[in-house]
Amino acid sequence: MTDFTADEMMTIAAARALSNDDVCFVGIGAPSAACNVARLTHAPDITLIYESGTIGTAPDVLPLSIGDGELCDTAVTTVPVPEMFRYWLQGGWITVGFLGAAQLDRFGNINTTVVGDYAHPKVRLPGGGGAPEIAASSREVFITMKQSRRGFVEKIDFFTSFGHGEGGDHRQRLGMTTKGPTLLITDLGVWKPDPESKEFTVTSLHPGVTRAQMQETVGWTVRFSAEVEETEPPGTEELAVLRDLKERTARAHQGEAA
Amino acid sequence: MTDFTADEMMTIAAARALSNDDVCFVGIGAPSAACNVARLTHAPDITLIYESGTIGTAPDVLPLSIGDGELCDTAVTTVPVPEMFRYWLQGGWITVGFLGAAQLDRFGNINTTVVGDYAHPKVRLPGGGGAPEIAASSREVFITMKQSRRGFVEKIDFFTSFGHGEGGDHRQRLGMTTKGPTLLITDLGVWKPDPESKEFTVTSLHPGVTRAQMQETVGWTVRFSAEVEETEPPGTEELAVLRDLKERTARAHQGEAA
Amino acid sequence: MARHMPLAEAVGTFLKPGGTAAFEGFTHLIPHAAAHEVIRQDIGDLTLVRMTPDLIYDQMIGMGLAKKLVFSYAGNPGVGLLRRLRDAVENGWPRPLEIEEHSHAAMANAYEAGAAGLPCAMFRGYLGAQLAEVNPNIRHIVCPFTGEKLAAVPAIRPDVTFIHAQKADRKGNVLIEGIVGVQKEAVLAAENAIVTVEEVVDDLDAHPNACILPHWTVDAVCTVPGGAHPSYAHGHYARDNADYLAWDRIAADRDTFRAWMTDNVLDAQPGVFAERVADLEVVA
Amino acid sequence: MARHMPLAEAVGTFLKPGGTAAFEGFTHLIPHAAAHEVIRQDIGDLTLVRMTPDLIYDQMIGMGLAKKLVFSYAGNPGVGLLRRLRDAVENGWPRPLEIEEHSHAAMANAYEAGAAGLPCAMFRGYLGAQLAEVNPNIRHIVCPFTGEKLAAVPAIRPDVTFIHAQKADRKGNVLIEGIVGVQKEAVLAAENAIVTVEEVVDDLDAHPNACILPHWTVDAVCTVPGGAHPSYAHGHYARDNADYLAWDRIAADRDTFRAWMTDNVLDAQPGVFAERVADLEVVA
Repeated sequence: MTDFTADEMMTIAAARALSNDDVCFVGIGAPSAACNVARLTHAPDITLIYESGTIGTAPDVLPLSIGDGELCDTAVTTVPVPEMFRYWLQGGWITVGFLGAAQLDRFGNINTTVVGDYAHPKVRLPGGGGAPEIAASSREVFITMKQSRRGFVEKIDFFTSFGHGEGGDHRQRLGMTTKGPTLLITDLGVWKPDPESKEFTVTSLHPGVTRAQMQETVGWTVRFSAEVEETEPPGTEELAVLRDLKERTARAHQGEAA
Repeated sequence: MTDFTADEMMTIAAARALSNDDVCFVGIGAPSAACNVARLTHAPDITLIYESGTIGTAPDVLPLSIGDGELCDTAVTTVPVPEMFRYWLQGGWITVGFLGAAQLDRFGNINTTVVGDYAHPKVRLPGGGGAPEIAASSREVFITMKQSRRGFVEKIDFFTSFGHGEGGDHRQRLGMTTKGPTLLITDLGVWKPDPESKEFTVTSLHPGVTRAQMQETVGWTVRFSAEVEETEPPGTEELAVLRDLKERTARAHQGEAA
Repeated sequence: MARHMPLAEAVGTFLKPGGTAAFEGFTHLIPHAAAHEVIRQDIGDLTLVRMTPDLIYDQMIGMGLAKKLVFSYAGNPGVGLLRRLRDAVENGWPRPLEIEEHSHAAMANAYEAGAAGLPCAMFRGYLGAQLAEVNPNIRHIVCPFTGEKLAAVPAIRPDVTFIHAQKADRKGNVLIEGIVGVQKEAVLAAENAIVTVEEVVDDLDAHPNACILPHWTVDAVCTVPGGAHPSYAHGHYARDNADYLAWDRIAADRDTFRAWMTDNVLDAQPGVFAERVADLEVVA
Repeated sequence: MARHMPLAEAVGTFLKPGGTAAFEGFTHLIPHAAAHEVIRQDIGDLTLVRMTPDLIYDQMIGMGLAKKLVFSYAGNPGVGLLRRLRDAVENGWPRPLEIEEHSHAAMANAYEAGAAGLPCAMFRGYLGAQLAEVNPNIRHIVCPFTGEKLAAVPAIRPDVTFIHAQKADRKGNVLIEGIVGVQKEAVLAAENAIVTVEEVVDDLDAHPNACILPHWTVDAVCTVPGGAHPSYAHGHYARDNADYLAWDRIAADRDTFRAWMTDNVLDAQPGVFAERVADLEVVA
C-alpha cells in the first residue's frame, strides 16, 4: 500500500460511492475530482453533468470552472442553462447531486451564502448557485468537504440548501419526495444519516483516524454508528488515476498560464 | 396588362401588404403563397416563420405542409416547437400573423374547429392549431380567404381564434395589447376594420368586381368605406413570380409523386 | 437505459392496452413504422396524444384502437381533413372517440411542463378562445407580481412516447436534426420512450448543441430504415407527398380503408419501410 | 434590427445611467470588452443582473458603477470570492450595493420567462431555502390541477443585454456555439441587445438547429476579436486561467485594483483584446 494524503482518501472514498448507472450533477471542486476519478476507474459509463449545460462530459483534466471548454468538447451534448435546470434537474433525471459546502450542520443543511447576518455579513460568500435546487430535486445528495470547526457547525448562519432541516420527516413535510443527503464523505471518514433522526452519524473512519479526531474537527457532539468500519485505503490503481488526473490538471492550467 | 385570376389577384394583393421589415408567422395555404410572393418581389428581407420552428425560411417551392424539409433547409435556424410558441410568438417578435379561416365573421373572429355544435359536430374541422395564440400575440393579424356564403357568416359556429369579438374595445377588455385583425384580403377585394366599431369594411374592390358581388358572397350586410378604391391589378413581374412559384411547386410535388 | 431491440419486442414490452401514448413528429420524422406495429399488435383502448394527429392517428382511430384523443390540430397537412377521425367523432365509427382539444401553444407548453417535471404549464393563451369553455383542463393562474391572468393546462405525461430519429449510437444516444418539433419534450415527459432510427452508428458526429437524447432517457432503440415514411427524415429521404394525397382517397371509404390497412399494415412488417423510401433518398 | 457599429458607439447609444444591464456568459463567452467600454464611459447607477457575476462585475462594482446587483452565484470560478464585491457588500466601498439574490434555477427560469414574454416564471424551487425569507421577489403559485405550491419569481427584462458570440453575418444574424448559457434568453428578454463578435462572415455555415439570434433581435453588432478574454470563445481561443488566478491578487487591495483598472481598462481600447488572445488560439 502506498502512502496517501487525507485529501486523496476523501476523493477516492467519494468516487467509490458512484456507480456506472449514475447521472450525477457535479459541483465544482472536491465533487468534480471525485466524479472524474469514478469515471476513470470503476464507473466508465457514469454520466457527469455540470450546470453549465454539459451532459455526459468526460474531461481529460479537471475543469477550473463549471464551464471550461473541455467540458463541452467531450460532452454528449451541451444544452442551454434554463433547459439544464428545467428538463434535467427539475425533470428528475439526476440520480446523485454532488455538493460541497462552506458550512454544514449535522442534518446536512448547507450554507454557502454568508458568514454572519445576511443583511450585514461578516463574510459574503458566493451564494447558492445551483445548489438549492440540486439539493431538492436530485434523487439523493452526496456531500464532500474537509472537516473543520469552522465548517462543521452546530448551527449554520444561513440555510442556502436544505438537507434534512431539523431532521426526521422535515423534508416530507415540505413536500419533497427526494431522499436528500444520504452520504457525507470527508477527509476523515464517511457519514450517513440515521434512518430515523436523519442526523449524520459516522459509519466509517479513514485508516489511522481516531474518534477523538472526528470530534475535534466538528462543532457538535458526534454520533457514531453501532458498527464503525475502517475505510478501505486507496488502491494502487485509484491512487494512480487520481494523481495522474491532478498532474494533468496542474500541467494544463499552468500551461495556459505560461 | 395580362389576364389574371381572382385567386392570383388575392395572393398578390395579400403579398403587397407585407414589408421587408416584417417578421411574419405564416399559416399554410393562401397565406404561405402570399408571404413567399412578397419575399420574391418587393420584400426580399422579410422574415417568414412557420410553426414547425423554421425561422427566416426561404423555400424555392411552396411547402405542402408547415413542416416540409425545404423550410428547414433554407431557414436561418430551426428551433423546437415549444420555443417557437414561447420565445418567438408569445415573446412578441411577430409583427404579422397571417391566417386563413374556414368561417369568418364581420369582426375577424375565426372558426376552424367545427361546423355545427361542438359536442355533436356536422363537420369536424382540423381545429385551431397555432391560430388562437397567433391571433392574440402577433402585433397585428392579416387574414386571407376566398369569399363565400359558407365561409363569410353572420355568426361563426365556434370562436377558435378571437378577432375583435363583438367589436369596439372588446380586445382591450380581455387584456389584449395587440391590434388583432387589421386587414382582410379576399378574391374580391380588400377589407379593413372600422376604427371605432372594428367591423370589417370594404376599402378596395379588385378590378372588375362589383359591390353586388361583394354582398352576394357574404352572409352579413356589407359595409363599404367612404372611399372604395380599385385594387391595382397584378403587375407583370408580380404575376410572373407567382406563376413561376406555382409551377415550380406543382412540378416539385408531382416529381415526388412520380 | 436504452436497449437496442426489434420494434415488435419494444412495442409489446412497453405499450399496454388502456395506456396513454404519444407518437410525436411535427410533419418531419413521424413514427409511422411504430404506429403500424401497434396496429398489428392490436393494442387498444388507448389515449392518443399528439399536437398534429395525421395519417397514423387516422389509421389507429379507424382501426378502433383509440378511446380518447388529446390534440391541437387534426388534419392531413396540406391536403384536408382526416376522414377516419371525422367518422369516429361525427358517427362513432368504429367506436366513439372522446376528445380533449387544445391549441398548439397549450400542447407545446404542456409537453414542456412534462419534460420539466412540473404539474402544469403556464402561458399567455386562449384569450377569447372558446376552447376554454369546452375543455375543463384549461384553467388559470394569476401572476403574483402583476396580477395578470394566464392560462394553465396540465403537463402531458404519456405512458409511452414513440418518436423516429436519424441516428443512434451503440449506447443508445439518439440524434434528431432538422425540424425537431416537440420530440425531445415528449420523450423526457414519458414514463417510457421507444425510438425508431434510420441507422445505428459508432459516433453521432454531432454539433455541440445538437438535439441529442442521452441513452438513459430512452428505453428501446429500434433500427427501422425508412420508418418515418411517408413523412421524411432530414438528410435521408424526402417527404412522399403523393402518399399524403393518396390517403385522402383511401380514408374516404370504410372498406377501402380496411383493405388498405390489411395489405399495407396488418400483412406487412417493419422491413417494408426501407423499400418504400428507396426512391426518395436525398444526397446527404 | 441589427447595425454593425463600433463598440463605443453601441454602448453610448443604448446604455443610460441608472439602467438595468445584463452581461451574460456562463464561464464561456463572457463579454469583457463590452464591460470595459461601459467602465470607460463611466455609465453609473446601474442595476447589474447576472447569474454568475465574476471579474467584470467585480470591476464595475469596484469602479462604483453599480447601485444594485441581481445574481445567483458571485465568485471567481475555481479561484474564490470576489473581493471588490465583498468590499462593497461588507464595507460599502466605493458605495453600498443593494443585492437581490436568487438561485441559479430561479435566474435561469426568470430569463426564460423574460424571453417568453411572461410576467413571471414558475418552477419547483427554494424548498426549505432561506433566500425565500430575505427576498420579497420570491413568491408562490399554486397549481390549479394538483394544488402543489410552486415558486415564482419576476421575469428578468434588462434594458440592455450584452453578450459575446463567435460570429455574425453581414445582416447581423449571430451564431453562438458551445456552452450557450442563458445568452439567447438574455437577449430576447432585453429592450436592447449589444453583441460583440469574434468575426463577421458572409455565411454562418451553421448546423440547422444551432443557436442563432436573428438580426432583428439584436441592435448592435460590434466586431471585437478576443472580446471575451480572459474568458474563452469555443473554436477560437482558450480560457486564460492564469488571468483568473491573477485577479484574486489584483482585487485584494483597493489601490492595486485602481491601478490595474487604469492601465488595463481606462487607458486601453477594445483593440487590445485581440493581442491578449494571440497566444491562446485553438485550432478550429
